[in-house]
This record gives sequence, C-alpha cells and structure tokens, in this order.
Amino acid sequence: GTGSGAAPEGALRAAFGQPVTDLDPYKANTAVDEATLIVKRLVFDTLVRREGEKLAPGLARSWERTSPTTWVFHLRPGVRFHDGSRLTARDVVACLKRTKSVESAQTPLWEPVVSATADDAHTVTFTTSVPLGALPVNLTLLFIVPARLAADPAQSRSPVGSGPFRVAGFTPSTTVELERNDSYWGGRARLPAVSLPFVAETSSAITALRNGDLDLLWPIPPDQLAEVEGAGGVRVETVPSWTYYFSWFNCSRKPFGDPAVRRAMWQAVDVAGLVRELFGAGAERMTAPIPSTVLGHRAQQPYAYDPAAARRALRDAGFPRGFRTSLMWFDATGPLARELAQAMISAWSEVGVEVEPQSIEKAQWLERLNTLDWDMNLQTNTVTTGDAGFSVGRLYTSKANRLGYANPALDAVLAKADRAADEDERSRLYGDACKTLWDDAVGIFPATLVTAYGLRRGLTGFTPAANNQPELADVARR
Amino acid sequence: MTRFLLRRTGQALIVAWGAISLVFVIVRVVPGDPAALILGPDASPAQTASVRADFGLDRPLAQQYVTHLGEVVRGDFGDSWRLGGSAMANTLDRYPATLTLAVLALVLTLAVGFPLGMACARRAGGVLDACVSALSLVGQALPSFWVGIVLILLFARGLNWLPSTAGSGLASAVLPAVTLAVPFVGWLARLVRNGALEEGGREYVRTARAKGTGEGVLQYVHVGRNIAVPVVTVLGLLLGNFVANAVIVEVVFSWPGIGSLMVDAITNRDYAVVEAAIVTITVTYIVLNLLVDALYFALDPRLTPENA
Amino acid sequence: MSVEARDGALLKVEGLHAGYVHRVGLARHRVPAVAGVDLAVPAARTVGVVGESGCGKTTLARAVVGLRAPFSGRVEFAGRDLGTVSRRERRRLARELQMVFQDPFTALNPRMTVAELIAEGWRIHRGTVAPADQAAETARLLGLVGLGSEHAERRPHELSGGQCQRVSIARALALGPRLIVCDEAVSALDVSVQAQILNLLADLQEELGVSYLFISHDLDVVRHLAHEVVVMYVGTVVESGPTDEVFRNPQHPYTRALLSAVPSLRDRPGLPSREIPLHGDVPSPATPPSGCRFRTRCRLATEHCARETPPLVPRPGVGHPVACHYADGAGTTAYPAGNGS
Amino acid sequence: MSAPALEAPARARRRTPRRTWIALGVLALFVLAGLLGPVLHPYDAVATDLPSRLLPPGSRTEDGSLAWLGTDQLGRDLLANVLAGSRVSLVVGLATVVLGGAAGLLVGLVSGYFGGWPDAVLSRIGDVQLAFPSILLAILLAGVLGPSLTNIVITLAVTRWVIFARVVRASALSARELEYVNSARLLGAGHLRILLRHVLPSCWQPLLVAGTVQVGLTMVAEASLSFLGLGVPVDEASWGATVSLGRDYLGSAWWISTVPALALALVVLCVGAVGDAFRDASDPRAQL
Amino acid sequence: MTTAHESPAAEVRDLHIAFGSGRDGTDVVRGVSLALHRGRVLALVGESGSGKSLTSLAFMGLLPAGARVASGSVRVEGADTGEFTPRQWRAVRGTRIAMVFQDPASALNPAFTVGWQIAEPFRRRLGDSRARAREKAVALMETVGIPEPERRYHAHPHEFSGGMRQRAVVAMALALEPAVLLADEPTTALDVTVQAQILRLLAERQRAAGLAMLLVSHDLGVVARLAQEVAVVYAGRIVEQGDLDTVYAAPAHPYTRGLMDAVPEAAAGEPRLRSIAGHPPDPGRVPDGCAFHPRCAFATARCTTERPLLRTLADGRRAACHHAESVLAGTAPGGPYGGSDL
Ligand SMILES: Nc1ncnc2c1ncn2[C@@H]1O[C@H](COP(=O)(O)OP(=O)(O)OP(=O)(O)O)[C@@H](O)[C@H]1O
Ligand SMILES: Nc1ncnc2c1ncn2[C@@H]1O[C@H](COP(=O)(O)OP(=O)(O)OP(=O)(O)O)[C@@H](O)[C@H]1O
Ligand SMILES: [Mg+2]
Ligand SMILES: [Mg+2]
Repeated sequence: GTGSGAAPEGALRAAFGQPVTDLDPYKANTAVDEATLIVKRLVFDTLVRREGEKLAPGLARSWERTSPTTWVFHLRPGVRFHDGSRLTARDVVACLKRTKSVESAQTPLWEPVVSATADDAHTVTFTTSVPLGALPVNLTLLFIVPARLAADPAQSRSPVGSGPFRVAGFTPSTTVELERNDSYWGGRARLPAVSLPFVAETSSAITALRNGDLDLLWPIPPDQLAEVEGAGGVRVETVPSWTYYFSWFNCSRKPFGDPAVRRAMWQAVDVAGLVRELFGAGAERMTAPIPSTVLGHRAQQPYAYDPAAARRALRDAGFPRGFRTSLMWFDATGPLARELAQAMISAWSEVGVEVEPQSIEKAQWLERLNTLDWDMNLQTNTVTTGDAGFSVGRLYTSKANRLGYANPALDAVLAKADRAADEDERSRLYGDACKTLWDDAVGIFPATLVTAYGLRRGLTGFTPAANNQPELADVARR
Repeated sequence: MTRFLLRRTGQALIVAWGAISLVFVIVRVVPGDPAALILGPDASPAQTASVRADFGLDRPLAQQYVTHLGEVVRGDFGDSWRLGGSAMANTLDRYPATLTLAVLALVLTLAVGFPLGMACARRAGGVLDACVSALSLVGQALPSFWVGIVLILLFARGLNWLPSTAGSGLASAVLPAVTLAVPFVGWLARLVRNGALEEGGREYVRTARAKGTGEGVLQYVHVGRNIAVPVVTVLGLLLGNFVANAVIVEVVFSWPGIGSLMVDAITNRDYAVVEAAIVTITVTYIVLNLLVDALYFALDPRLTPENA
Repeated sequence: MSVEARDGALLKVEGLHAGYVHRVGLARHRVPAVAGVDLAVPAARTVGVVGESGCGKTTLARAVVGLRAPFSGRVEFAGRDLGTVSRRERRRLARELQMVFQDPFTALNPRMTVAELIAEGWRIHRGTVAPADQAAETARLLGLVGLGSEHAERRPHELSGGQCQRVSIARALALGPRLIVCDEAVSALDVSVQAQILNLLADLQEELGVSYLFISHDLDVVRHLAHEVVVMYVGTVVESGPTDEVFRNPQHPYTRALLSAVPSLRDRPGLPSREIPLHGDVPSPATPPSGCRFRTRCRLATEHCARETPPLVPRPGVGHPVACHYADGAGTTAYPAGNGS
Repeated sequence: MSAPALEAPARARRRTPRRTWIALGVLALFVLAGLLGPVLHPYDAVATDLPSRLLPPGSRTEDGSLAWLGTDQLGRDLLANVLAGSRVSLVVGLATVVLGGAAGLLVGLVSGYFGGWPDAVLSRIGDVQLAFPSILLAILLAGVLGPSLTNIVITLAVTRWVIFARVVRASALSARELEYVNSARLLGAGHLRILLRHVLPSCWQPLLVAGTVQVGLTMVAEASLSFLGLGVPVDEASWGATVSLGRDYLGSAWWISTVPALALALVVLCVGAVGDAFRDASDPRAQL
Repeated sequence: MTTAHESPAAEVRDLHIAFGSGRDGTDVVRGVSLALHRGRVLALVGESGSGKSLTSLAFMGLLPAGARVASGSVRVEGADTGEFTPRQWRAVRGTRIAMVFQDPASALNPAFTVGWQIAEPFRRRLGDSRARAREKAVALMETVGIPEPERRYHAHPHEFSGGMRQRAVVAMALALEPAVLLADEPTTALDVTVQAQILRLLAERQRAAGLAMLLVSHDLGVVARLAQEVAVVYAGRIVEQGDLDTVYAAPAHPYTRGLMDAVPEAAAGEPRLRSIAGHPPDPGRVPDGCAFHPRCAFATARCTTERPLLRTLADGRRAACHHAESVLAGTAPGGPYGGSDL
C-alpha cells in the first residue's frame, strides 16, 4: 500500500497521535500500545469490556468466581469470526495460552493465571495460583482470535477477529482501513468503514481536521487547542484522561533516599501555577499518584508551593547550598514534556538545586530507566485498565524496584489489594497506597492530562474516552 | 563497455558492502536495546535476555556480522520486530511512495530550474539572475521541515488548495514534492546558468552564430545539448538525494515512504528494517550512478568507456 | 667533463620506449608514444627534434628529464644511467638537467614572485647559493636573460609571455645546468619575441656552454638553432643528422613532405606549389602500422616496407642516418633556403 | 600550439562588488550579536516565565520588560534566544566546516596527489559515505555520541568531509599535472615541498568556496537534527533548535519559529554571497 | 593596393573597438579601415593582441561580450550594419559573409555529428527537408575534400583529424554561398602538412567562388601563399598596407621590417635573428605619438609626440611612419630612441 489508498466513501477518518505498527493481538511490543489497542478493540472482542467505570459483558455473557482461585466464564453463543468460523471456548483457551507464551508488558498480568480449560463449547474456567481479583479487568486486554490463528504471523497484517470491523487494508505506521462487519453479534456499527491514518506532524493533522480531510483527531496538544477551537466546522470534546505526568526520584541514589529532600523538591515547584500556565485546560492538577477517575484514587493534601520552606528543608538535610542532579525524559512521552521539565528545572534552580536537563531518545531512556541509571525521571503513564492495580500495584512494589523505593508496609497493602475481589475493598486499599506514596513523595505528580478530541461537526454518538480509546463503532454521521 | 560495466559493478559491490557493514556496526553501537523497547518498562532481566537471544543479539558482534552478511547475500535482512514480516518486504512496500515523491520532485526541479537557468544565462547580471542566485541560496537556507509546515499552513490550511497529508493520491504528493524541490530549483538554475554561460563562451557557439543560427536554437539545441551531461549527472545525484533525504519531508507530510519508515525504525532500534532500508537506498544511489554513467556515453560522444 | 660518455655525448638516449598506460579493467594497455628512439646531445650543442603533432616529441622530452618513466631503454646523462641512479643522486642531477616548457604562464607558479621562482632551486638544494647571496645572484640571472631587477618582485601575471619565458630560462639556469630540454619553448610566442628568445638561447650556449635538446614543430626555428636535427614520425626517428645536411638534402619521404609544406615568404598565390601533399591521417601510436610506420602515407611504399622495418642507418650516398629502404641520396626536393641564398 | 593564444600582461583586478561588502557587513553584525548579545541582552535557558509565554512581538512581559520579538513557549524572550542562538549556530557551522574541511583537505591531498591505492581506498570510503544517506548517518551518529555541541559538530563534520575531500582531490589531481608542478619536480623538489608550496595553494580557493557553501548548509542540517530530536542540548539555544521547537506554533505563535528561520536564511544568504565573491575573485569568466 | 573600382563586398571604416564603457573603456582597435573586394584576398598581420580577431569579428557583428564598436562603420555589401537588428544580422551571417575560425577542434560542437552541423543551415535557413539538406551537406563535404562524406556525415568531430575538422568548418562557412569569407588564423592550430592542405583548399574555394576574403594571420609565410594585399597592424592601428609583393620586397614601416626580419627563414645563414626589442604595449597603455616608437630604431623626438598618419607613398602603398622614406631607403636611424630595449 502506498499513500494513494484513499479511504472509502463514508468512512470515518480518525487520526490518533501515534502510529499503529502491528495488529497481532499477542505481539509483545504492542501489548499495551494505545494506538494499537484502539484498532484491536474494533477488530477483536474480549470476554469482558469496560463501559465507563464499569465492567460489562463482552464475549462472555456472564462470569462467576467459584472459588478464590477459580473463575467460570460463559460465552455468548452464535458468535462468528470474520472468516465465518464459530467462536468456542477452545479459542479462548488457545488465546490465553498464546498470550502467556509471549514475553510482553502484559506478562505480569497473566503470571498468576495457571490455566484455562474449556468445560464445554461455551464455558471456560480460569484457575489462578493466588486469588486474583483483577482477572475480569485483565481480561479486557485478552483479545480472542480463532485458535488456529493464535500464533499465525499473518495476524500482524490481516488479522481475523470477531469485532465490529474487519481489516480491509493496513500499512504499518501509516494507515489502517477497516470495514464494517455486517454480521456482528452486537449489532452493526453505524458507519460503513473507519480509516485511521497516522499523521505525525501536529500542524498537518490540525490542518487536515480543519479542512475536513479528517473527521476526528486526538489528542490535540494543549497549545494547539486554540487553533482547533477557533475553526469552523470543528468542535472539541474533552475528558480527563487516565494519562498522567509524574517525575520520579531515584530513591536509591543520593540525595533522594531522604524523603525530606524529595518533599523539599516538591515544595520548590509551583505545581498549581505551572499546570495552569502551561497546560491551561489541557490538564488537571493531580491530588494522588493516579488520576482522579481511576479506581483506587484517594485525594491527598497537595504540597504547597513554598520555596523558602524547601530551602530550609534542604539545609536541614545537609544541602545548604543545594546540589546538582539531573532529570531525564524523552520528548515524545507527552505533550509539553520538554516545557514541563524545563519549568520544573527552572523552579529547582531557585532553591539552589541545579538540574541537568537530559532529553534523550526513547530507546536510551528505556534502557536507563530499566537499569535505574538516572536521578530523576519525567514521564507519562496511562492507567490502561482504569484500575489502580495497573499502575500503583505494578510500579511501586519492592520487587518491581522501579525507582529504588522499597517499603514493606506498602508491599503488604498492595498484595492484599491484588487479591481482593471486592471492588470497594480494593479501592480502599489502593487509597491507602496513594497516601503512602504521596506522603513519601516518591515522585512529583503534577498533572493528569485532559484529552481533547477534535471532531467535525456532524459526527454523533461520540463519547470521549479517558483511556484515549474511544468507541468508534458507535460514531455516526448526521 | 562490458569491461567498464564490470569494473563499475565491482566498485558498486564494494560500496554496497561498505554501506552494509557501516550500518551494521553503527546501529549496534547506538545505545538502546531493542529488547527493552519490545518489552517496555516492566521487563525483567530474564525476559530481556530471552528476547535478545531470539534476535541473536547475545552472540559476539563478529559472529553476528558474518551471519548477517550471509543472509544479506540472500536478500534476507531478518524480520522487523516492530512491524512484523520481513524487513525487506516492509521496505519494498514503502519504496514506491518514496520513489513517486522523488521523481515528482525531480520533474519539478527540472521543469522550473532548467528554463530559469537558461533565462538567467541569457541576461547574465540582470535582475532575474540576481533574484535567482539569491533564491537559490535562500532555498537551501531554510530547513525543509519549516518550509513544509509553512507550505501546509499556506496552501492547505489557508487556501485549502491541496491536502496536508497523504491519502489523496497525487494531489497529496504535490506539497511534499515542492518542499523537496525548493532547495534545488535555484541550485539547478544556477548550474544551468553557469553551464550555459561557460558553454556560451565556447567557440562552437560563435561558429554557430556565424552561420546565422538564432539565439533560441543556439541556447536550447547547441548549448543545451552540451550542458546535458553535467545536468544529467546532477539530476542522477539529485534523485538519489531525494530518495535518501526525503526523511524529513516524509515525516512532516506523513508520507508513507522509506524515509519515515527509517526514522521510525531507528528510533525503535528495529535493526533489520534500518539495514534493509539503508541498503535499499544505497543500492538505489549506486544504480542511479551507474545509469548516469551509462547516460554519459549516450550524451557525450567524446566519452568512451576507456577514457571515462 | 671527465665522466662524459666515451663518444663525448652529454645526453645519450638509447632504444627509448615511453608513453602512456590505459587501464581497462584489470588489463593495462600501453600506448608507446615513443618507440625506440636513439639520440645523443653533445656538450654545448643543440639537437633539434621535429615532427608533426602527436609524433611523440613531448613524451620524449618528459622521458628524458624523468617526468615520465620510460617503458624501456636507457637515458644516460653525464655518463650516468638515469634509470638506475639513486633518488638522491637523481635529485642532485636535477641541477644539471633542466627543462623549459611550452607555455610560459603555466610553467610558473602564479603565486610566487619572480625572485622566489628563481631561488626555488637554491632552497631545494641547500648550499648551492648562500641565502645572503641569493638576491645578487637573482639579479645577475635576470640580467643574463635580459630582465631588469625591477621584475624580481613581480608575479607571472604581471609579465608578458616573452618575459615569463625569460624567467623560466633564468630559473632553469639558476642551478647551473649543462643540458636544457626545451619543449616547444618558443612556439607560444610572437615572431618578434620568439626571435629574442632564440637569440638569448644561442647567447647562453656561447657564454655558458649549455646544451639544448630543442623540440619544436617549427622547422625554420629548428633549422636556425640546432646543430643536429632528429625527425620523428609516430614515435620513431626516421631521419637524423646535421641540420644543414638534413634540410638541404632530406632523404626520408616524410622529411621531404614535411619540409615542402613549410610556408615561405617567397610563396605567392599564383605560383606553382612545391608541396608534396601527404594524404591520410597520422596513425595512432597505440596501433602503429607494421614495418615502416610511414608506409601508409608514402607514395614510394611497397610490400617490402610493410614487412620490414627500415633501420635508422646511414645509407650509401647519404651522409646521415635515414630509416627508409629506398633512400638513395638523390634528394629530389631540396628545402628552399632563406632569402639570401 | 597556437601562437597568439597568450593573453597580454595582467588585466587589472576586479574590485570587490558592493553586495559582497553588504554581505560581509551583515555577517559581522551577526558575529557581533553572537559575541555581545549574551552580554547586553542575556539569555537564560533555565529561567522560564510561564505567565509570559507565547507573547507576540512587542508585548510587555509579566515583569514589565518589552519583548521585541515576542516570547517563546516558556515565556523566555525570543530576542535573547535568537542572539544566543546566533553564537551556537555560527559556532556549529564554522567548527563543522573547519573540522570537516581539515579532514577533507588531508584526505583529498593524499588521494589526489599520490593517486594509486591510497586514492582507491579513500575514494571507495568516500563513495560509501556518499551512498549512505547523510541525514541517517547523522541520526545514527548523533544517537551514538549523545547530545552535546561538540558531538553535533563531530556528527555533521563526519557527514561533510567527503565533500571537501572531493573538492580538494579534484584540485590536487589537476594541480599535480600542472606544468609548474612538473617544473618544481625537475628542480628536485620533494613531495612535501611540492604539496605544500605548489599543490596546496591551488586547493585553498575551491576549498574555501565549498566551505562557505557548507557553513550555511551545516547550520540548516543542525536544524534538521533538532527536528528529529537530536539537536543541541536542552540548555543551549540554537536557531535550528528554536525553529524546530517552535514549529508546532507556526499556526498560532508564528514568531517563535519564523524569526530564527529568517535569521538563518539571512546568514546563509550572506555567506553564500561571500562564497560567490571568492569564486569570482579567481575566475574571470564568472564575472559576467 | 586596391585596384578594383567596384564597391567593396565588405568594409570597415575608421573602426574603433573598445572594451568597457565610458571613461574606463580602452580602445583596442583604433581607427582601422579595410575593404574586401570580390575575388581578392586581404591579409591582416600583426602580433598577438594587436586587434586582428576583433576587427574580423566586427565584420560579422560577433564582438565578444564587453566589446563594442565605439565608432566607425561596418558595411556588408554596401549596407551599414550599424543599424542592424539582431534579426538582420542573422540574415546576413552565413549567406553574405561567413567565417572560418582558428581552432577547428573547438569550433565544432562536440555533441552533434559533423554532418548535422554542416546541414543545419540548409534546414534552418533554407528550410530544406532533412533528406535534401543531407544531400547538399554530403556534396559540400565532397567539395572541401572530406573523403567518404557519406560515412563521415555521421561522425562526431572528435572522430575527425584536425585537418578534416578544419575542412568541415570551411564547408560550414561556405554552405550558404557567402560573398565574403573571413578566416581568422585558419591554420595556426594545424601541423605544417595539414596547414598546406587547408591553405590550398581555401585558395581553391576562394578562386572558384570569387570570394572576397580576409585572412588573419601572424605567419608571414602563410599570408604569402594566399593574399594579394596585406595590412599590418600594430597596437590596434594599421601601420602599413599595400600589395603583398611591394610590402614584402621592402617594408616601409620599421615594424613591418622588424617583423619580417624576425622570421627565422629570413635569417638563414646568420648566427642571430634580428629581433625587435621590447614587447607590444598593453591596450590601455599605448605610448603617445607613434605607438611603436619605444621599440623603433628610426624613432626621433617627433615620433614621441606626433602620431604618424597612414599616408600613401610613392609606390602606392600606405604606411604610417614619419620616416617611411628613410626606412625604404635603408638610411641609418638617428633618433634618441634607437634600439632602446624597454
Ligand atoms: N596523457 C596521455 N594519455 C594517452 N596518450 C597520450 C597522452 N598524452 C599524449 N598521448 C598520445 O601520445 C602520442 C604522443 O604525444 P606527444 O604529446 O608526445 O606528441 P607531440 O609530438 O609532443 O605532439 P604536439 O606537437 O601536439 O605537442 C600522441 O598520439 C598522443 O595522442
Ligand atoms: N574579453 C576581453 N576583455 C578585455 N580585453 C580583451 C578581451 N578580448 C580581447 N581583449 C583585448 O583586445 C585586444 C585585441 O584582441 P584580439 O583578439 O583582436 O587580438 P589578436 O590580434 O587577434 O590577437 P591573437 O593573435 O592573440 O588572436 C587584445 O589586447 C586583448 O587583450
Ligand atoms: Mg608536444
Ligand atoms: Mg586572434
């Protein structure tokens, strides 16, 4: 496919800020890739779906927990894959097996799942090694394909699923063309086709939206919002997202082993002002180490901007003249990442802490992140599942050792939350974790991004999604 | 002629081998581990090691190199971890798009630059000449991404004449091709102008004038034919340059060519694709050079493979 | 002059083959532009070399001075074989063997002043002239070639062609050479200036005893200056001998044709031409004809000429060596002597 | 060959045209700006002033000072930024050309003067480099070396040296055949003397011309590296970086990207005009 | 001396050619008058830089960029070309007046076949068909002595020898049957043997077509083979003009005399050549009075201040020398400038 593959008549042309590279649902590198997930949700089905804050039946009509470590899922009958074959429990079993065999970012999610068995054509039993309350949530990430295709390399380009759309054309990193699956069990999508081009440059993308070459564009960077809002024929919808900025301290390195220093660093930054001036309506100030819309969020008392106090605290900690350190990030991690980093560095220099800005490539950033070879690290993270387990539960355990921070008490709380089946219970436990992390100031949590979707007027049925993965099957044109 | 071609092909093979080795070494020296990119931030060392082993990255570099050369000879650069499928197939998928852009840019450069240069030569030292020589410098002085974006804002957003992104067929190619051509139109015009002036001072022109030949025929036939050789040379190089340096323009215009593929592959340490793409570009360049050499003989009767 | 060769020649060239190498792929093709030339230049004498364009005169000159390595043959200068002497010795010999080039402008580095150009040799061969004496010596040399000391600080582009050629000569003289190879040294000059330079060369020979290997396509000039003449055709010598004799009684058909073609002040439009026309083109040295190389254009040529290469030897009835099977001493077309005779 | 082909002595040298003087003047201004700017109107890459961000030219900033050219996306004064950037950009351009030129000179001289296998080897290396897309080489090298001014210079120099080497090689090759080089050889001059006294001087001028062209192109290439995220370190300001980082604002705050782009274009234009003058000074035919 | 009474086929009168403009301009040709008559060959001789080529180019309206006719007139078949538009010039070139240049190697366009170049005027000027033009070209090639013209029609110039190329150039010049032929150093680039052939060809064509011809040369021998009349230029001025026999037998101008004496042929048997001291002046720095006086053995004080006019002598020739009579008489020179080597 070259660039001349024009979208079919009536297609929804929607551009997301990152490229889709591979459609194989079990590819390691796209396991939690937002762009890919957008497409996968249109092409594949999962047993469980997320609808707003709630979990809803997908391919599984219902499920129950038959013991702390066993779950039984009842599949919807009569579902057919795009190639006409029937979906059975054997397919689900094969898919779980496949996903467990691939080393990927999802691996930790599936580690406790010991096995899945097909009891009959439409019943699957999952057995876990430890009680795993998050299993239904995790299953929103397990895409079901025909068993015989689970390990087929052709799935990368022309995958077969059972979702509302099938893949009509795909050029990696360039464009995905989807056409409606007319025999979808959940009812036909409202538009005949969806075209998802990737437009790297912000200016081109906004121009295309304004000119009507695109119907939908997201996320629109905060600084470019005005260019879209002012344009005729375009409206903007926003939603607080599950994506947030944080700036970790490497607690295993001096002087960040000392919580007092970490807190002083936080106090030195006028987070409220910074978020307001820099992001405007594009972000919200955070009150916990996870976005407020995520399950498990509990609001904390923000650190007040007080450079004098920060300086005092630094003096007390043994740094009367401040110290030198560095902050690393990669520019593409989020909108205005560079500016955010520079603004914080500017603030820190006011209290005598000289921070070397290290804007590096993503590949290098990852390598250093994984080897804990950094002083401070600025990045975004998305709570893909909308559940604190995905971020708090994953990132801050002593075992994960992501930022040189080890707190046995926190480990215990998190382990407990992981096992709890009851949502309120888990929510409470994660709330406790939030408090510990906030008080220990393992990092600065400045802002949750507000995703801005630019739409051509005339699109209906669109609901902005917090996880950047809106339900495109519901969109229609007036 | 055969001998000449053999020799040039031999040289070309050496160059290709050099390029392959260079890219092999350099992509592996660049810090950043594909395994880390594949697995993301949650990877355990064991996972990383297993992925590295899958890609053969755990073996000594020399051994990898030998294996790699063996594969390359068979045209196999391995699979792309990022895009799936063979790296070469991915590259060749994107190749036509880049070529389209490059050829269009070349046609634009030639169609504007050549007559412009001839016009400048006719009135050397005139206003047009001064403008073109200034423009040729300015054209090269502006970063192409800036030119590209300004063109988008003017012609796509402001006037809405042309699309800003790929996907609308040849219309989409216009702005990126113009962006590619901008630095070279003035440059070619200057080249043609200087060539025409130099040739215009030669005796055969005076001879032709003495025969009563008109100025138009003189310029476009007598002189034009003689500057064809240098012009063809630079056009060959230019096409190679367009293919190789479409990178930025492709990124700006989301053009699904080999350049944007390569940037993506480099950022993501997709070694196989980087290698396949660079080798493709290098081979294109080499083949173009060979073609240009062959054209020489067609255009300049004085040249023979022996004295070239 | 004690080390001079037995027969007293300062320069001896024997069986010299020299030329160019074309590389085609891995193969190398030799183009022997000079193919077996023998000649000798005695001390304080001038030997002229004449021949049509492309016959190998320049190649010969360059092979003699060592700018081009010969394929084979000997170049012996002052009793030493230039092919075998050590590098150091060769560089020392450079002082005695100099060359004056055709184009006086390109032979002088445009960035250097006349004084620097002349002194360059002394800088290279330290100890020849002490730095303190160089200015005086430069002035002396300039005087010798008829330039004033006001020219010392000029650069070549500030001089006329004739003046540049004088500087070239002064530069060649600076190291006290015994032989100067002149390749078309006056061809680029106007007659009036050419006459000045020719006179200068003659004077220098008289005063300093320099020898010249004087290469020119201008037969009149060679006739005037050279004691002996060598006529070349496609890399080989076809005739050689004392100038007067060769010009008055040319034996080789090529020499005759060449001489007959020279325009003379006494020609007139209506007058019958003495010219012996030559037809066809000069063969390429890469693919010379078999036997006598001139046979393709020679009216006298026979089968024999194609089979056998005529040696360059004195013929019965001819005072000098001629490479023609049919040279018999009966010169048919004598070269018209000058106005007076 | 032809007797009357020689020209008469010395034609008077052409006077330097006015536009060369203008170009030199503008360049001098920029150099001065690069030298004095940071003193008179200091730029602090670290100090941000968020309330004053994206102010158009001529606005008053939060602290009451006048931002002649407006402010950037972090509220820093664009004039100060451009002044500071002129230094970095000019230094990058010049240093690259000096480094690449030196390497090219050496390689070109050796390969042009000596010929033979050194030439064959060096030429093939150059071929490889030319066949290898230079921007990608730059990306890769910049990745290997990491972000710093020195490394950018090295990266760009590595992608440029061949151009200089080719230019020098061509001159050395033809100089080697010049009659006056032969004449020096006949005087017994050694290779070193011939190279330094006779061959090198005729390489300077084409090298200088190539150099002036490349100074401009290098500055543009630096901008391209910035575009690809491999430009100067965050705490330095260069025109290229500012043009690149401001590009997303071309639709809303055009001045951020446009002002340094125009500065860049102006400098390249002037450098080019000076380069043309170098060329004309030596080639009477180009004077037309 | 001109004997024909008919009007000249082409002439220049008091021609001044200057480089540059206004006060910076230097006159390089300074008042040359020449008339070319049908059936006759006029030779223009002089040293390098004396303005020979510019004069001949002025006839064709082909002065190089920067040069212009400062004053005087150029007439071709009676028409004053001063008023000519470029179109009129083009109409005249080739058909009325044609030119043969010095270096046949560069006078031919290397990119086209020789035949194409010879046939070009037929096609473009006469509108002949391709086949017809080709036929004519081949015939013309035959006429100028190019063997195997059919085959050589398709050859490129580089495949021709020097003599063959010059024949082709002559063919091109003669293609449209001009009345006037200008030959600027037509044999200087050639070997003596080839030179002889080309001179023969030119003489033959000139006689056959009754051409008026201007032969520019610095070689007095070449001139002797072709011309009936000779004009000697020095520093942009004609210093002597007359029948070739008259002038050659006894030059009346010291410069002509010096020139003839400097020819080696003239010095046969003498150990030294008689050279002219000094060298020609730069166009911008021509001495006052007689331009030749610094090099002249006959020069007197008068020569340094008063420019001698070209005057007719008793034998009908014209010379621009105050002392022409003494030169002819061979009287010893007397002036203070005698023999000074400047
Ligand atoms: N660089 C070269 N490569 C190959 N062949 C050459 C080269 N230079 C000269 N030749 C050939 O060598 C032959 C002799 O050339 P050379 O220059 O010695 O002749 P010449 O007698 O000096 O001629 P001229 O009178 O034109 O100077 C010619 O056939 C020429 O074509
Ligand atoms: N393009 C030019 N610019 C300036 N002066 C020029 C130019 N061309 C020629 N001249 C000058 O004009 C004068 C006459 O030139 P012209 O070519 O007519 O001389 P010529 O007698 O034909 O000499 P030659 O024998 O060298 O051909 C010379 O002094 C020369 O320096
Ligand atoms: Mg020669
Ligand atoms: Mg001339």
